[in-house]
Amino acid sequence: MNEIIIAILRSGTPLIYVTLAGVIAQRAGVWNLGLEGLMIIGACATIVGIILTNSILAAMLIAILICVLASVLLWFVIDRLKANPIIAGLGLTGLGVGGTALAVQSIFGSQASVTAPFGIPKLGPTFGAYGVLSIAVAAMPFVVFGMWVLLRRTRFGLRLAACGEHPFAARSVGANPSRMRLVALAIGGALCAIGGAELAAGSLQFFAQGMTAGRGFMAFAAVIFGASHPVGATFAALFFAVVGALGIRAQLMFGDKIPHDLLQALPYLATVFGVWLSGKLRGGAKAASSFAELRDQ
Amino acid sequence: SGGLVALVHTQAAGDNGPVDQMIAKLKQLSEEKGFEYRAVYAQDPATYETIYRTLGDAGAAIIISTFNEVAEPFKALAPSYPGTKWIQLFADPFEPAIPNVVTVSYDYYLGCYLSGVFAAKMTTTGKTGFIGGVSIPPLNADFNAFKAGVHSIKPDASVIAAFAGSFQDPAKGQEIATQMYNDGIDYIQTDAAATDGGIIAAANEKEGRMVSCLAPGQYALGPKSLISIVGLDFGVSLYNEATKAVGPEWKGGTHEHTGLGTGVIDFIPSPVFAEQGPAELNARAKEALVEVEKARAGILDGSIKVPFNTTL
Amino acid sequence: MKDSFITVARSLIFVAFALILCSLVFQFAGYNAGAMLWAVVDGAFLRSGAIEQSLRWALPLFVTAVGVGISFRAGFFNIGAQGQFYVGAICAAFAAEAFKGGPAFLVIPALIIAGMLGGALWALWPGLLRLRSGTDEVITTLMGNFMAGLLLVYVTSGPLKDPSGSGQQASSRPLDAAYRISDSLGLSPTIIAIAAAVGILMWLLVNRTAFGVLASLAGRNGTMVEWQGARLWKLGLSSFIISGALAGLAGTIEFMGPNGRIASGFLPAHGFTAILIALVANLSVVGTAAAAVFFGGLASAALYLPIMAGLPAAAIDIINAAIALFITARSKFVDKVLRLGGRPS
Amino acid sequence: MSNLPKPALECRDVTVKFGDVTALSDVAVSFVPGQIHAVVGQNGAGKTTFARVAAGLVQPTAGAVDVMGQEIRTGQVSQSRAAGVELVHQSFALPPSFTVAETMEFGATGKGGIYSRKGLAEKWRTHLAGLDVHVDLNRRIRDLPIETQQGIEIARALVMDARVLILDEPTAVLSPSGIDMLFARVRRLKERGVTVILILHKIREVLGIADTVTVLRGGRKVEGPLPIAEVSAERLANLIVGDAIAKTLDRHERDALVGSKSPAGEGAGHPENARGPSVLSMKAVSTRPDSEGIALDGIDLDIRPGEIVGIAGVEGNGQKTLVRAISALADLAGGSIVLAGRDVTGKPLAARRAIGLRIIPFERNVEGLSLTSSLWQNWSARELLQGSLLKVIRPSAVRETCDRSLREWSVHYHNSAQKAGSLSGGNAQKVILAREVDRDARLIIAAQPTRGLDIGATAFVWQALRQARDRGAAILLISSDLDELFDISDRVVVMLSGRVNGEFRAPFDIASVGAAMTDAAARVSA
Ligand SMILES: Nc1ncnc2c1ncn2[C@@H]1O[C@H](COP(=O)(O)OP(=O)(O)OP(=O)(O)O)[C@@H](O)[C@H]1O
Ligand SMILES: Nc1ncnc2c1ncn2[C@@H]1O[C@H](COP(=O)(O)OP(=O)(O)OP(=O)(O)O)[C@@H](O)[C@H]1O
Ligand SMILES: [Mg+2]
Ligand SMILES: [Mg+2]
Repeated sequence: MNEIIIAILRSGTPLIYVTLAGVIAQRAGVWNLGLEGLMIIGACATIVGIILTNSILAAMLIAILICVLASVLLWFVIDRLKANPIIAGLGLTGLGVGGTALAVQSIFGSQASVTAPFGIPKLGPTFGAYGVLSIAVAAMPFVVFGMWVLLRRTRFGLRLAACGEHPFAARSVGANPSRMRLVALAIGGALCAIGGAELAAGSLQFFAQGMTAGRGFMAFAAVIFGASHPVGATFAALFFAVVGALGIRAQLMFGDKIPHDLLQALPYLATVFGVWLSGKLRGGAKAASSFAELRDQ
Repeated sequence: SGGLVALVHTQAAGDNGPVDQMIAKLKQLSEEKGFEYRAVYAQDPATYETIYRTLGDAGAAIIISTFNEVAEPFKALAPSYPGTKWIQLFADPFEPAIPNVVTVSYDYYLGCYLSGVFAAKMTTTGKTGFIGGVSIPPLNADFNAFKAGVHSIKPDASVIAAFAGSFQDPAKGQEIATQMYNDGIDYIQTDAAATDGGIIAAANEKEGRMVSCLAPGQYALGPKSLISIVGLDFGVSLYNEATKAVGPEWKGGTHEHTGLGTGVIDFIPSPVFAEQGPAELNARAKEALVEVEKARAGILDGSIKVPFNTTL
Repeated sequence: MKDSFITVARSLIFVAFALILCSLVFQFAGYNAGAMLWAVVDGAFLRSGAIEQSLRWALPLFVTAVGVGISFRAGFFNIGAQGQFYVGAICAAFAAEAFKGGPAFLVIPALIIAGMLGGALWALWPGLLRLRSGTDEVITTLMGNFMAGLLLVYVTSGPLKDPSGSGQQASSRPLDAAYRISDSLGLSPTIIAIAAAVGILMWLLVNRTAFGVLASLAGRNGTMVEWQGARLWKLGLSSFIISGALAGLAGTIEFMGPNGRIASGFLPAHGFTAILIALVANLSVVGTAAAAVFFGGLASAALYLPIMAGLPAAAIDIINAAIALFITARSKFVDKVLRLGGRPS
Repeated sequence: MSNLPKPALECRDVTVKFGDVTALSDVAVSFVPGQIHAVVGQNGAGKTTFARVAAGLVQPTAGAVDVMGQEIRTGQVSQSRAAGVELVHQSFALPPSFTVAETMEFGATGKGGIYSRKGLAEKWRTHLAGLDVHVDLNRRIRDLPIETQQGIEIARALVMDARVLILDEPTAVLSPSGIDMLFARVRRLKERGVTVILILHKIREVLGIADTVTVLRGGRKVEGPLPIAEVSAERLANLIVGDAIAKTLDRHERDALVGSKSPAGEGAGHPENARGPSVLSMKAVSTRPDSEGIALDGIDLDIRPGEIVGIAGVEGNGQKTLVRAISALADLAGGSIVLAGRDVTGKPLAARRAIGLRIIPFERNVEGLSLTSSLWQNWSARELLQGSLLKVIRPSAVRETCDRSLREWSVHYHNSAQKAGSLSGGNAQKVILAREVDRDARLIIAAQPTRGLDIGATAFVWQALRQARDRGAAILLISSDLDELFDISDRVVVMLSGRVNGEFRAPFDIASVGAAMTDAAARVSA
């Protein structure tokens, strides 16, 4: 049992951090498809930072700084230059994936993946079997709770949500939707940096090109699945982690009878089923309406 | 001598293994022989032809590429660029042969067979595993050979395969390996390029977990767990072939078969592990290696036939 | 007319801006920026055969992007073009096995139809889920992409695997030459004709039929169309099916044309590029054609760059991404300059 | 001079330009504190723009704004709010997914901190109760009736110590009793010393509540603030529309609009107009309960050609469900619907529309128009749905027909490619009329057709409905404005809790109609 929980926390935590970044952006009215790029920037910057500074703290601060800057760039393009947020987000993702590869190459002179001498500190033996988890995993529930408080239990959160849902209402009480989006994206950038750091330096100490492997997009799916609610989306991300683990289990159990490729599709199938079911229970969330509004921005 | 030598690699660099080895060797060679080189990553099979054609048009002296998927584009284009020397690593022989193409095949699966033999001797739980990047035919063949190797020693041992779905997803590799180790599997053979990094990390988490990978560059990642590799020194192979090709007596239209015992493919115990690994495992490894030696000899003298089977 | 001139000019200015930004970065990273910029232009449009090469990529992208535009117009964020493209190609490949040996004039259309059906099928289930149960199509189509990618691996190393040689190729058997619709260069009268037919038909559908107007209304305000007596699910599902069929058609073109077979993991970013094109074109069919040629040129240049400018693969991704980041940008200042410049004084 | 109180709000030569449009030009006006001021004018006269300038939402191109004698920085909501100016919007600016408590909190300033759901509800309950808004604080805005939403919007505007409260067309969405409640509320605010500025369309309401009135026309101040005692209804009407247009109104319309006669509607009903068999015949129609409103419970309703039947009732008593049932947009639990002699029970809306059903829906901007689509697309939707989806059309031809029709209905617009959202409310409504009121119309459902329209546009809509009736169409008019109902209906049916609770013929007796409605109100709240 412990092992299963550990596995799920491990694969779920990076996803959850990035999902929270997506949640805060979504609430502020930005469809952030740059999550994948921000996450890989966070992963790369952390590993490279550890090597260059020999300090995990400095490395993560660097990662957070770079991701926040990248988010500000996204904000500038979307908000100031009125670019289409979806295209711009995908562009940022491309920049992240390509830029980290190029950065590694120009810093280390080869395309080789990078191994760091150490990673994020582990909880340690006092926590028994859970000691192998990094402190970022342990911090995760607090961050989720913090985000929930921030978004659902403070006036700031209300104003942020108003900026996404009804910008005019937000403006008419004196909030500045543009600035709110900046804040939301910047916070999201920091969260993506932590998510990327946990992916690369949580239980691994390793950066490989493209190692986020679509997790940013899964996080985006979790945001929608979780109806942009910090806790709901967290559970959606956990759900993805669980079905991912079950997919592996299915390969180990049935791999000799059913083709592996088809078994690997099970998590995706489970996701479709889950979204369908939650839609039924919620009475059908409408994403298209928000998309129609996006088109006219 | 000058000219352009291009390596078109169809797997991403950064695997601490074959691709990185090839690029390093190509660089070395270009410094030694004074030609310009390009390492082009061709991720997408739909683009292979275009890339080769562009290289041909650019007057490349030598084009080196990898894996079977490039065979068709080679066949289509090599005749149009007779001045260019084409080398396909990891290939079936062309029929009919094309005069300016050299193909090289590797019996990598035989190394996996030896790893299977070794695994069977090393496992105490009777459970072994194999983690691949994507379930494509050559990897399937490797798994089947590994399994055959295990069963040649312990017919009732279990051999489980799983695939990460990507060659660049170490986190997924770690997740799969962790589940395998938790299931009691104590020996995993990898075949997943950069994904290996995560598998090694999983092995490092507990004493007694063994993992066998594919390149010497990985030794340092698991000094106490990475017990061996099924080495395929693409770099050396590339170096040899390219050196021949820039020389005057290059002969095209040939196929080179690289098997065990050529120095390119082999099952190699990790020297780092021999130094730092648990003494108990190292002691048993000594015995196991005797069995591996026997199997190797058997393969070389033909008394052991390892089937090449590309379906799971 | 003048507005569309400004739109295009604005895009080009921001594309140039993105390229300049990239070259600065590359200069920092130790590459020759001038050579890079030149190689982009040269590779996309100037070198011999560049136009053909650009079109080779542009046409399938165009076909897919037009389909993407159809579902976006109807208000559905169907991001499943990639999966529909794969399933189309897979179905065509299965059909090719089934109809082996038949006369080309029958087999070729049959394969095309099979491909379109396959693509449509892969759009049908997310469409049904969306319209019957309100299941969010963003997630279902994204999952559909992942699943179709795995399906492609499965068929190319399983049922459709090319067994020749040692059987190690993760690709299907090559299609008989008689059924190919182009050589490996990928540009043939047939493909041009298919793309043109798609362009014309879809332009007519969007701009000259009741469906076009109503689907666009429904996409912007479904409630209003419902109060007019339209059946939303009919409009919606047709849009899903059409967009899937077109993505499937593009997959079939790749299979029967330049590729001549399907291979594990081919064209992994085709669907996303198509989405980009459709959005950049603001969903207009004509605009999609122009944007497809532009992105086709980029795709062609991307293959040329590592060879001519010695740039690593990542650099090309960066160039593409920077362009995506900026291409839809607008700025009052730039517009003002453009308007001043465009005004005959 | 100095012993005069400082004006609560003063605009000094305010000019606002939106691109080429001048919304306000050189408007100079000052409002005495502690009174109720009305601002009137036609659609597009600049009333909303004026209000937004005062609230800091619009940065004027020129001019200055003083609050209590202090100049404030314009174009800054926070500045205006700090000075005590609050604005209640025409179409409320409340995020629909917010709960009542959240809505109150998000607009508040000052100490925030972390709240709990319960604490938040506690915090705002007294505030709301003090303003006579009684509502579960954990309900979501989108689930609330419009009156409550308005109450909340007002309460939200008063979370701080508001000294100037501007309400933009607050009565447009209210039923008569709602209006009474609002006015009572406004008077109480006045007693508390708040200066209230009401933007209104109905002269009757202006005369009933305001202390002064200011008239805007075409972005200029025509007159005001005039003490209400000095203006007659007649004069006000002329000021609003301008003398030229005032002359074109017939006496009947003028009287109705100005509200100068008793709203008994004698002479309005013409039951003798009705002839022939029923166009609509509903027998014992009940609907399944759904999220969109109260279910119908055994409705019997017959409408004959040439007849305008008004539906009266407090909003939320099944009027919307009635419309949805006739339009096949609600599931029937029982009963039958016959349209022009054909049983259409279970038939889709398309089939009903083919027989001649036309709908002017409740929510112009949601159900009636796609605001981000072009005018011609909006206009053509009905016709396009008559044929096959693949029918080939020629947009230029459609646009020509559309242009002709829109001109016929005197819609003011640039060209038919412009977005529907860029039209004023009156013009938007005319586009819907142009689409729905055609020669083939047999039954026209007109739901709140004049909501938010100025007096000219209102007269226009009435005219259109009367003409359609005279052509032989049957008209089902749903309105929360009893005067409107009495003025143009031939028959009035009162709805209560999804049932018919009485039927009245002209001359209507407001007391008995009102009784039938309040009866409903009593039952609803019970
Ligand atoms: N944001 C805007 N952009 C362009 N023009 C605008 C804008 N807001 C208002 N206008 C124009 O300014 C003029 C005045 O509009 P305003 O909303 O103030 O009128 P109004 O008196 O409130 O009308 P109504 O009775 O319909 O509410 C109109 O002609 C309108 O078209
Ligand atoms: N973004 C905009 N661009 C151009 N004109 C605008 C814009 N926003 C509003 N307007 C104009 O402002 C005017 C007032 O807008 P508003 O939303 O108050 O509608 P309205 O005319 O009062 O209709 P209603 O009373 O039904 O709400 C309208 O006439 C409209 O033409
Ligand atoms: Mg207004
Ligand atoms: Mg209005």
